[in-house]
Amino acid sequence: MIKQLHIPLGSQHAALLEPLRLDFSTENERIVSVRSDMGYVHRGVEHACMNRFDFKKVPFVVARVCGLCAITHSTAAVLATEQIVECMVSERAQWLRMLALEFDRIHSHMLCLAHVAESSGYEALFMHTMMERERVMEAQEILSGNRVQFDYATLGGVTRDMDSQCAQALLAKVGALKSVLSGLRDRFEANWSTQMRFKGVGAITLEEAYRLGTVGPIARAAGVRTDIRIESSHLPYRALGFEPIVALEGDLYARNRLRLEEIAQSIELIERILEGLPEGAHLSKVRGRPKGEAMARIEAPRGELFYYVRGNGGAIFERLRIRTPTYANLKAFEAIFLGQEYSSIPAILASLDPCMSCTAK
Amino acid sequence: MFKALIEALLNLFKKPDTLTPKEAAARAPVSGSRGAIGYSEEACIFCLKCEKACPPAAILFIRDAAGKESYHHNPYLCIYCGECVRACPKPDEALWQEERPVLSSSDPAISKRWFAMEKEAVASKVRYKKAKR
Amino acid sequence: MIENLTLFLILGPALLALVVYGAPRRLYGPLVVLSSALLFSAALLAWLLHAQSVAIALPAWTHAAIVLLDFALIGYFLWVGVRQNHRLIVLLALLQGALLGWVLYALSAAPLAEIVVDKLGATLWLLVTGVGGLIAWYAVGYMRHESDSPRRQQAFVAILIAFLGVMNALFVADSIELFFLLFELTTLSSFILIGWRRDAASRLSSLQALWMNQLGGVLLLLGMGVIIWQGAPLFFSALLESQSGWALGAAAFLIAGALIKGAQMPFDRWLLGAMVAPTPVSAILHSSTMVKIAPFMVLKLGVLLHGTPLAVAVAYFGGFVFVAGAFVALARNHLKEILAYSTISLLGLMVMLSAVATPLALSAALTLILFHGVAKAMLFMEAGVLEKLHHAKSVDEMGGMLSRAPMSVFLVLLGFASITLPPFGALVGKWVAIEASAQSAFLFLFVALGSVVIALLYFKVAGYMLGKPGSQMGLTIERIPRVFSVTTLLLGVTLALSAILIAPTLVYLIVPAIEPFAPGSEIAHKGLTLMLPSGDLPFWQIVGAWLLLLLLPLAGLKRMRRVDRVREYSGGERIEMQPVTFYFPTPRWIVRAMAIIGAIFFGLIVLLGGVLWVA
Amino acid sequence: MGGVVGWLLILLAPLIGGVLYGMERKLKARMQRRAGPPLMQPFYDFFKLIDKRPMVVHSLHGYLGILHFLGMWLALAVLLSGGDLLMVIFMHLLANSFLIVAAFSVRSVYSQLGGMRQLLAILAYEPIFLLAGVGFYFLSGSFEAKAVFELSSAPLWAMWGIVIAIIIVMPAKLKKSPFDMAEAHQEIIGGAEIEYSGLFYEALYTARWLEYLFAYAFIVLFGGANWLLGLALAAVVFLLVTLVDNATTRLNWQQTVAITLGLSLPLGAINLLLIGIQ
Amino acid sequence: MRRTEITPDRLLGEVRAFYDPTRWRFLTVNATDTGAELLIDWIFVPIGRDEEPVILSSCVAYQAPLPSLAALIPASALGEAEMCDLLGVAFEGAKPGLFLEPDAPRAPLLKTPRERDDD
Amino acid sequence: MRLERFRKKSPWILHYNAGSCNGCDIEILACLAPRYDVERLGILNRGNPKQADILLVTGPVTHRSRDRLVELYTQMAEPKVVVAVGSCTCSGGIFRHMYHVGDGVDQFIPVDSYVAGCAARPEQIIEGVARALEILEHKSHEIERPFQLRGPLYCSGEQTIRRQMAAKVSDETN
Ligand code: NFV
Ligand code: SF4
Ligand code: SF4
Ligand code: SF4
Repeated sequence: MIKQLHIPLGSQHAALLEPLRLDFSTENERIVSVRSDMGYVHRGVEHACMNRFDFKKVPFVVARVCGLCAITHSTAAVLATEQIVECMVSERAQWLRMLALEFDRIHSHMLCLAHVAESSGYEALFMHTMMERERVMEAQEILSGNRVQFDYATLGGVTRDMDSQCAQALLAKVGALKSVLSGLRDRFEANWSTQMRFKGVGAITLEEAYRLGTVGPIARAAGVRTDIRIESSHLPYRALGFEPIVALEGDLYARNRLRLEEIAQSIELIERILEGLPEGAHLSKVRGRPKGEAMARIEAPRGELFYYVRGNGGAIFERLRIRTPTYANLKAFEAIFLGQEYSSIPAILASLDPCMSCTAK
Repeated sequence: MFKALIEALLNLFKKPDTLTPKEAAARAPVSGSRGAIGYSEEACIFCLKCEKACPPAAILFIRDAAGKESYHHNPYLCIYCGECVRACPKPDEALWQEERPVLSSSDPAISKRWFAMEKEAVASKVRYKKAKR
Repeated sequence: MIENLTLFLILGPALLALVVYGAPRRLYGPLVVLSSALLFSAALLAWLLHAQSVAIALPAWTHAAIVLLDFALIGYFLWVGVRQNHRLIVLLALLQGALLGWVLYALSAAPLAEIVVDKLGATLWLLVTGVGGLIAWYAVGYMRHESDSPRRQQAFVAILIAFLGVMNALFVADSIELFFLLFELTTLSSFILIGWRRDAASRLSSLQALWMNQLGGVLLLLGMGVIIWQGAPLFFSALLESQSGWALGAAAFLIAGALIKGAQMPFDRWLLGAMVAPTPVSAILHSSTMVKIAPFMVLKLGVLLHGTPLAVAVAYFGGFVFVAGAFVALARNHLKEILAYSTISLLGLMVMLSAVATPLALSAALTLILFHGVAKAMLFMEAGVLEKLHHAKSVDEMGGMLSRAPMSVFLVLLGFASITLPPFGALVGKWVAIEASAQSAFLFLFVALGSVVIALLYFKVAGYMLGKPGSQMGLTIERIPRVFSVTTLLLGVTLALSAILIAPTLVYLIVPAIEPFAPGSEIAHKGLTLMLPSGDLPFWQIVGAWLLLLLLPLAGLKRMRRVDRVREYSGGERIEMQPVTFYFPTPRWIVRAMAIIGAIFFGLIVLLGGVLWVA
Repeated sequence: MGGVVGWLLILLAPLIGGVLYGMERKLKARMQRRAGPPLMQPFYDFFKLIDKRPMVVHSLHGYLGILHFLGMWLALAVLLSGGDLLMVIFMHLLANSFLIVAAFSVRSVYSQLGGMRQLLAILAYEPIFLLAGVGFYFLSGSFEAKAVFELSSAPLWAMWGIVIAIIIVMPAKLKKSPFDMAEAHQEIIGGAEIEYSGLFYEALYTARWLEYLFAYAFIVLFGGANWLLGLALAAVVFLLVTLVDNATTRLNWQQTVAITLGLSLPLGAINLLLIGIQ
Repeated sequence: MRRTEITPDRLLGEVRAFYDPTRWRFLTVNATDTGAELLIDWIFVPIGRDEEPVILSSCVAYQAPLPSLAALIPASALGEAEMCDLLGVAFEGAKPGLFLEPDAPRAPLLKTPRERDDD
Repeated sequence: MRLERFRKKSPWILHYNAGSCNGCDIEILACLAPRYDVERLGILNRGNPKQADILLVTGPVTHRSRDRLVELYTQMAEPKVVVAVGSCTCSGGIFRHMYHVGDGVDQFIPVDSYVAGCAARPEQIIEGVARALEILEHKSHEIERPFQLRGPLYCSGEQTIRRQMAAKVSDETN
């Protein structure tokens, strides 16, 4: 009897936001092997940054690597570049960058959660999460003038300052979000159907998580205590009293909970940032051209984002290299998929929160 | 599940979160929202800083034989980053960013015309340089 | 007249078989057709003429002949056992011999007719000669594709024809002694035909079939022993008249023996093994006629059981097999195996209904016996066509058969539909079954569950056949040898016609046959409308469903104009997707558990027999 | 029901079903704090679909969709005309079988998975409906829907277990969360429906309206002669099913079959046993 | 950025010597076209600590074959494939095609992009 | 009855990401969420080209996704409209002239409505869809072809074989 049936998923598929092709070999819907093609979104951003755009434009260009974590890309690019050009970045600008990053994390996590809900067939929860997410989107617009692509971090600081009125508005938005967070968690957890659907599904063990070099929420949900916010000192996260959140089970359920907790944590961080925001100029002049090489790592919503830049004194980088968190996690995806039911795949996939446009650049 | 059930039931009696068409129309963009790029030829000093600063090259200046620059902007190429405005020596007068977003268009020629314009912009500068020499 | 027809129907096949066997190669095909036609006309005539039961006493010398034949058979089995070095067969043969000897020793002659032709028998003749005759005809074509010598092919067909006589006799035998002989003859033909291909698998399967059926024979002999022990005459009619406990005991043994012949779990293996034989074997012996001995026996003795724990045990056993068989079939992959298991399963249902023994239930049982016979024969024949012409045995190989063999697939679908969908006979049988079993406790739960699983099974297989049509699916009828198309189409037409005429069919065909056993059936018809005491099936529903099912094949032939053709959605990729199906691996322990439960039920029946006898 | 009313209902079935479906969409939206589509949205969709350029994978596939619709209507007609309840269920199976065969007849994994899962869904709900039929028989002595409508005491009270069982399997029948694996938009994008478009999808779309009507009309039976009670019950079930749809994730087929059969079959059986004892 | 110079054939040994997946994460392999040759960096970062990353690097000729870390560190395969695709680095077992379509330029990130093999 | 009227009232959407940065995609998702609830306008996200009337494309069309885009487009039944959401979709945006992109969807398929923005805001998307719907109302049932289709459509009798239509493009581009 032919026991293996191939179920292709993608490149266009209702459960996918991005083109990605997975080819599952299944036995009765149970995955036995998977092949993937994740190169659909390759546009050649690295090449363009090394050939067409001068280094000052690069933060805006790399932001378009991905709309979900645009700010992390531009921040990382900026942090790396600032090491090899002459410029002084004020403490305030650094704090504002953190602020934008935390907002981005919230909106990305909420989108991921909404997508998990949608992919598991829980439309109402998707709607609910998206509804609450609107608050963050509005906050982001207040902060940066745009809902998705902030274009906030730039060489020498951030593109716009924040007044106290704005801070108040932001506080109100996150405050409102905070108050609904526990209800949201209830809906994800206190429900027999979500428990049946999520518990023990799409799990990765701690050992595997280490072996496959996972990063971000996937690693943390499996018990790896890794968070670039404490592992690098590019941004003054230590001043905020930061401690990463870790879960143990490594399954879909744990990842959901972890994301919800990280949202709460980010809200707290935002409140602390707004409270203790140092005074200073938000933007300072950049002089000279990049010469030498530098790297920067920051914690994107999906984990460690790495930028490497190298300049030779010209206006255009000699090399720019992006390694995104999804890229690091891809190997783990396969391990997670194996042995799962095809019916859980969309939910698992959503909870792994893959970002192909980050990966393929 | 029961909490969710009750909540769904209660939601029936809550006002939907959806903006009514009227609300949506009345809702001004958030203050500081980054929308259309406005330009005033009178105030412009044709320093071309904006053209240089624009990442996707959505601003093109085409130079006629007399050396007169004309400003062209493609809102369907623009990424609304605001770099041009930041680069402009006369922000708010020559170049500014509005809060209202750009509306959609059905003109099938937008793209084609811009391809021609990109060529023309380069050519015009070369031509002008040659003529000046 | 009936007497003559009976004799012709019983002895004629043997004669015709000889003729067919001896006929020159060129003539043998037409001769088979002629024999089938002759036999069927005789059966039809008998059925038409039949007014009341006709008893036919055989001349005294036949008794001696029967005894002789009995021992010859047992001797043959013994020889087979010794030669094949199969201890169990030897043992069983010896046991049979001893038991038979004892029975014969104690037997006293009774002034009863050995053969009683009742309406049930006459109706079953229609099935045997109609379906069986077509299968024999079909076998002529089928065997051409075998590697056998022409002579051997002719022998094969001849055996099939001769076998029809055995079955004909079996359904009207009143003498249990005679019945035993016929039973053993079917065992013999099973053995010979399953082993026909003479390879290792055939040998094993045939031996398995032999010992299991021998066991059935032993149980029959035990039943006979009980009767003899009580000094009662060895006749069904006499048995039915006695009201005492021992009669029940005897019936239990007889039924148990017949259940083995019906391959009820845990004795399902032998029928499965029959797969290795040429397909006509499966069609005639193992689906449409021979295995029907099981429900037939229960049906015949049903009245006797009525209201006893034995009836309950048999009914639940049948119900259980109905569900279990369907479940096991789900995991199977060879079309023939699937068909075999669904046969076992449905036989379970028939057994169950026969044991319930209300007029309605008996009608349902007989309806199922008849229509299942027709449908299964057709399905097996189509399986044979697919195997021989398209070299597809397992369901996997049938992916997308539709584009290659639309006609075969269509007939297979028709066969499936006729068992699962209204307004076909078998489904109506099931419908009646539920209405009938609803009166007796929870049997209908089995029916409900079993029919859903069977539907699942059939659609799964059907789906697979439709799975991978060519890119531009226009249905062109494939060329298949006329023998195949004519025989199967005849069955198909029978199914289709009987579906729309289901109400009259039930009233004129089934009810009279059941009447003598359970008088007072409440099935009636008005035009095409079928009326049961608990609900009607109005004509418009029958016609509506019929039209829908008939529109379907018509639709398949008519290409749509002015409609674009588009490729299947594949996520934007240009890949060809392959057909898929679930398989439902029944874990080994479940299969084993089912066999064990079956064995327990079976043991219970035998035990009940023993207890009732002693009591 | 029977009689003129019944036949009128049968004729108007797609209309009523459409409104029912529209109501469901609206209700669902409101439960999600959305404004939702207009009530008549299904009909807008209906007219739009007529207007599309026709397109099929192959002819048979297209025809099968239409047959599915006709079959569904026939099943509904059998029910509304007061026909035999078992036949109602078998006719419904007939209608579904067209869809399943259609699902398998195209070379699309999603469609075929959908067909397979549809079969499993049938496995999940069909026995319960048969059970209900028998339950009605116990009470009214007949399998006919007509007879049920003459029962003076509502079957609801005697058949509580079966009512609950039916409510449990209802989502499987209507392809609603948590038992909507047959449709599973995010996995197999509608399953059996996926290859249909335009006019042919229309057939499926309207068949779904009929399916709604069918399911809820079956519930109305539980009111017996007191059809107002039946309607009220149907309304409650309607609300409940929509609520549950909005409060659960989708389960996979193993879970679905296990839960529906494991929960509702014993429940129904016990209930029947009790009725039988009385 | 502190680099440890190694030769490609010593790579596996070096990595084995210190790599403990619970303490170090393989970040990525990076290649830079310096104009004359390729600068290959294997970057490892500590997990949970703010310490200097370990960078093993090696300058190699454009087409020089390089060993793969995939057997030791599964996650490295992807980076190697990408470098192979975009810069034409000849990692063992890596094939182009991860990102690039057949009609795209070969090894586009090289300073002088390669001609397409087929034309 | 004028059936065209109803096209506007029940536009079903197919969303395809042809290599965008996700920014516009999540805004499309936000359109489905309660705040903007496009289902109020009868819009459903079908995720299936065969049942869709509107193709919402995002992204500048990367080389690897162009075949898929065209394939999906051909699988949609006429009348249909295409909405290019986001600057990069209209003209390539920031990705214009990168080596692996096609500088906008209208290089491949006809676009009916261009939505500016990076990322396009939900209001903008809805407005763009509304504009496309105006066009949809006046479209005929004639086959619309992707631009890169050269050579005649394959027709047999009165039926058009859309399979070949898509295959042509593939032959051209690969
Ligand atoms: N992978 C990824 Fe990103 C994130 N978070 C990256 O830096 O989303 Ni598109
Ligand atoms: S906003 Fe940005 S993209 Fe638009 S014209 Fe200005 S600089 Fe160019
Ligand atoms: S930067 Fe301002 S002043 Fe200079 S050319 Fe541009 S618009 Fe004119
Ligand atoms: S327009 Fe901008 S935000 Fe939208 S997809 Fe393109 S790059 Fe991303």
